[in-house]
Amino acid sequence: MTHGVTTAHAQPQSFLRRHVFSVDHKVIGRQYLDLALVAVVTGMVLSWIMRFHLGWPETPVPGLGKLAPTGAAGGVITPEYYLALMTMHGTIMVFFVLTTAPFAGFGNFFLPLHVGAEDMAFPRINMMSFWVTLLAFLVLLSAFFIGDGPPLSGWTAYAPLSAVGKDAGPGQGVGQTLWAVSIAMFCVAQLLGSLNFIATTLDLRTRGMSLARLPFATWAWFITSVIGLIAFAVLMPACILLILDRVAGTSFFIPAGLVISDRLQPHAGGSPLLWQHLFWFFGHPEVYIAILPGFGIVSQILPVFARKPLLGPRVFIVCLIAIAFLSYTVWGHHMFLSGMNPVSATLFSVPTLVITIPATIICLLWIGTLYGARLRFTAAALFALGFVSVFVSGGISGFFLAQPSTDIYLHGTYFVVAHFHFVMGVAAMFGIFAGTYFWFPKMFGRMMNETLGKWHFWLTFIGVYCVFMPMHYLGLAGNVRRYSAFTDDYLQPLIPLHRFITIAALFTGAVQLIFLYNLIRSRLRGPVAPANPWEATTLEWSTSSPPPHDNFGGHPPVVTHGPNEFGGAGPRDYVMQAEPQ
Amino acid sequence: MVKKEEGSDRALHRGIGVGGGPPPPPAGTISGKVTYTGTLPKVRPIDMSKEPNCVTQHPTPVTTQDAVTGPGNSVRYVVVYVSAGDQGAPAATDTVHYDQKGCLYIPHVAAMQVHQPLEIFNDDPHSHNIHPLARVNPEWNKSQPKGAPPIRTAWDQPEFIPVKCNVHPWMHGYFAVLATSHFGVTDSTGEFSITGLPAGTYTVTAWHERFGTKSQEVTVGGSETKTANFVLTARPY
Amino acid sequence: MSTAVLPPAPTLPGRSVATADGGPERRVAETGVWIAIGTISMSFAALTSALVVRQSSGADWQHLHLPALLYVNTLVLLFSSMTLELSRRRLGSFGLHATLILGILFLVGQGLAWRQLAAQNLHLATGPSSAFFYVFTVLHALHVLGGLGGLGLVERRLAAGALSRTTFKAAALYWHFMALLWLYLLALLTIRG
Amino acid sequence: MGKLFAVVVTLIALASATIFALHIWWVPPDISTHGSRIDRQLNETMVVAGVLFVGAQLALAFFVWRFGASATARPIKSFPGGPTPMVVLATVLVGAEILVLTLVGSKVWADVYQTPPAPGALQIEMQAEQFAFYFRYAGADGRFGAMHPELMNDASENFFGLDLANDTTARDDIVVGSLVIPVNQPIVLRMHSKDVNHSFYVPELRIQQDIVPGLVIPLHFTATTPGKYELVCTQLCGLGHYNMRAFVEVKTRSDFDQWLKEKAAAL
Repeated sequence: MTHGVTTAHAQPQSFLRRHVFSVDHKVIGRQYLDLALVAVVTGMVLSWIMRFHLGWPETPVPGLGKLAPTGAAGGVITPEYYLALMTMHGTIMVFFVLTTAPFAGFGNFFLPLHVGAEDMAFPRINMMSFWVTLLAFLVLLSAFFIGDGPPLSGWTAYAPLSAVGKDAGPGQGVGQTLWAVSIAMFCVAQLLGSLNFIATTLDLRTRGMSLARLPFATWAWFITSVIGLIAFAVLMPACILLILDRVAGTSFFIPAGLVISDRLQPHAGGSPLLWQHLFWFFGHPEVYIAILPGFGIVSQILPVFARKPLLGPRVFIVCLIAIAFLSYTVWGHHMFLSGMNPVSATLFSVPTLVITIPATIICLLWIGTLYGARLRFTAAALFALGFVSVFVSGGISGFFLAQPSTDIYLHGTYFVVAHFHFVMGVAAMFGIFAGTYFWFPKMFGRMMNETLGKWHFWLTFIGVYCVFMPMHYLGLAGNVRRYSAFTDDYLQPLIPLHRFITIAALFTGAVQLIFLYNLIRSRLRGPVAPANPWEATTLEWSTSSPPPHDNFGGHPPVVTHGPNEFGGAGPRDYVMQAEPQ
Repeated sequence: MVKKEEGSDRALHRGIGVGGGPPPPPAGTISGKVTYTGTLPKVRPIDMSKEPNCVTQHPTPVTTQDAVTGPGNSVRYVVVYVSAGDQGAPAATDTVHYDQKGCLYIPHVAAMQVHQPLEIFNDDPHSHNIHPLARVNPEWNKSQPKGAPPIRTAWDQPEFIPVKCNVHPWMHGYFAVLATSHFGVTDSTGEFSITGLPAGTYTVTAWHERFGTKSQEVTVGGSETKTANFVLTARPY
Repeated sequence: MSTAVLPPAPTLPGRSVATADGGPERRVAETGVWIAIGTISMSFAALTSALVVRQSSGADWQHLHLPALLYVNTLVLLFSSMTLELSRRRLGSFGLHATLILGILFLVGQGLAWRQLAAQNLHLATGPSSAFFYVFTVLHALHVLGGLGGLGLVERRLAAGALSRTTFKAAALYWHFMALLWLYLLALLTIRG
Repeated sequence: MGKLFAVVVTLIALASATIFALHIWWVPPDISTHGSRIDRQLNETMVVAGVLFVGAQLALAFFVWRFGASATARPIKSFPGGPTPMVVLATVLVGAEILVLTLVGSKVWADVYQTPPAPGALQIEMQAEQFAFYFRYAGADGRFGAMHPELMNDASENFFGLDLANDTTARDDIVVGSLVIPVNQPIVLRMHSKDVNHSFYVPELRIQQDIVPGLVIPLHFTATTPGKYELVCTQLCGLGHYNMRAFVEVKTRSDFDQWLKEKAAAL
């Protein structure tokens, strides 16, 4: 273990260097969060249009006919446009929201603060990581405006649909290539980011910051980086192969003898399953990249508002490591029915079920932490508690999908949509919300409005259950996912339920305006935040809100305590990490 | 929406666009009949069972349309057009209608001049997809859900473009995009006529999607009507 | 959990570039390179498994006879690793220059090998073995190019007298890894390619 | 605030679970020989998952209710026994569940996917394409004609790329757009894809399987109840994915024979 203080760079004076092309991890963290905010609003609007279409497929969407004259002439959404929206929704949400906000965003801002460093290990690489991410996002969005529109092969981009080019449908031309380029760029950016997180955690910890004293969120970011380092290192070459199949005439993923749009495709010998293996080898760990930071954030926030230490901190870390390790052994559960050897299904099923053990332990630790607590119900605390609830809901439906025998029935249905939206979408979003309410004062030096925050929580909490719980029922009834309209006879009775979900989704989406308003208003006019408004222990609360350019004003903290010291007797029930012994 | 089935049938025989204005100068006509020799491919019933409301629209089973023949070995859906010797004529400006009804393209073959406006309608209570597999012209691929406005377009280059509905594999048709405005498409008795021809010598070509092309020279003088019959060779497979 | 033994208080300048051993910044460079080695290995491992799967998925795999030039290039790259190591041990600039030149030579050699293959009408899209050959060698060449950039930086710092031993060590580590990765790729392409 | 949270979480948990328990939306009746075992596995998982779900949500609700901030002055209490009971509880409870589900479930899976089809099963070929399924019966000679991708032609209804000019075994192949099968007859469906990934899903048959271009994937099952069911595609295959379906008609033996005879006669 070594000591902090190193990468200090003088604060630049020009506006551009300070706020735009800054190498300061705090600016970069905020930039990532701003990017995620733009992305999440985009992704949410896309989901609104999709949900509206599913409820009322023949009703024109007001104004959409002008925005998308090809995809939705007269506002009536075409099947390909629906799939394009769906692909963009999934891609934007998974990559540019669930990866950037909880991991790259909060991680960048707080990981160096947590370890007592003045900046990341490689500030320039850090800056590059953000700008490449932004560029990747713009490349992805450009698919809306170039050629036949965005691709329609979903965020998983299964080959050969994604590999054969425009014969496979509108958007499978330029749009799909832009998608693959964007994702490859995103991989590079996240590899650079992960490299930074790991090096910073290993080498830039301040005096006294042993690994055991690392705050839980930083542990989670650290482990997430290790996962990301492996996962994105696999997806990137996979994207390169996909791009080559598309533009250079190779046949990595395209078998011989395909006839698409009446044209015999000039490819031979490729393996569609190869793409699925490469993709899910990344894809399942990616789920943990999205959710582990949430675990860390919740584990850090709950003790602060429960005013007692997290139950079993070491167990928590061990479970995180176990999850990270197991996450690389389970990808095949996405492929039970893909045509791979059925014997391997059982082999993939066992680790998939086993991974629920550490996840269950973590949930029980959170609930056990509440025992005997003195809960303070701030918006951040509510979202952390809500996280536990929605994560449990989403995790449990995983039991059905982890078993090949029940997956036979539920695989391609809305049950899966419900499962992953709860467990990685909603749960991760709750982690992001909790983190935002918790850290906003530190990031911007102003408090958020608690009343609005609580309204935001209650309406969102009820809303997401109304949206995603019924999707389990749809799945049980055999409702296939990724359908732009329900023309099958057996799906007709389910349309009222779809309409209910649509209304709930529009409502829940509208509720987020409260959050947006709170965010903007508090940034401008919120009450000035003290250094440690929540009486928390970790290092970021030892410095001013917001922290100075070098984080600790030239006096790197010396750590003498763990992050988990709450509930002491006396006038102050907590001990800060940098407090003299 | 207007019923256009009859209208489209009319479009089959029509030569050039007939607009208002002063009466045209005396003009000749080429008409005739297209027949086949050889063995026809088997006509197969189209199985539309995946789209039940198209099944119910056809009381008698529909058969494949890539080789439709009539009495006296006549061949339907043959495009007969002036391929050389055209002296120029006012461009066809009336709109060609192309319908999707009962999961069929009506007409199966729509002939048009380059730049002639084309309108594609969906008369079915569900979504269709129109995918002209163009190679010379820009290829496009659009769906037309129920209730969506008609697709208005035109083609810039002469080309015989196969049209495919990606949603209903059996739906196939052709856009015959021609440089000339002098063309006709054979009807159910294999007959066609090309009108409005000034005096001159023309190469007239008959094109069929399976039976290939045949050409012959025809000289038209004044306002006479010349006959030009074509015999195409059918192959069973 | 607060029983960790604290190391002696650091007495380091804020921006450490000295040649004395053990400063955090230099250590960071080395850590960074190790992490990069991990992630690059993972990428090439993924591509290797792709090669194995692709080989068994289609019957169209035809063994690609590697141009003999590649073995010369291998020697050049290995030699460049040796000169770099010499230079690093003595902090001399001669070996470093030699490494840079040899590194460029390696890339030129790879370029010639590609041209030789292209002359035999073996292109990226010709077949799966040629496709993998180009993917592997081009990706490796790009990483070597990155390594050359790093060595260029080392050279500049060395000339300015501001080079730390561990920065040099980190750069050398990466360069040796490039040689090792190339040996692996050569073996893979010879045996399975 | 804590009490409100507890009440909301409890209501949500109970309401959600009740709808599951009442089977308001549920799987359609099973019509296959293997489906009852899948249903049993589904039901068992549902019970276990339901208990865990309700239990966890209620525990969360109870703790939040009980330890809300009302007693600020009260000293905090540690969970009795620390994290150990949690670890033991999770490992034992979930571990046992995993063990049971895996032991039973892998057998169910193996029955469907790892057993050879019954001898004398009816062989049917399937071609999945954007965006329809086509089925092929061997015809009088009991042999399927070879498939030639370059001959596939939707316009002339040659979905399987049969070489009718030269291949006599192909000429009597019956190609239709619905899967018509006799009841209680083991079926082997050999699935091809002409273009991209598709998936075969008949909820009532309790079977789902991806179809991968370049591979021939066999699937076997036996239907037990005559009727008309829907086969849908569950693997995203392009713009018409939502509309990619076919009907499955399970007929009595005699009806099936009659149907096959009519189809053969129409050739």
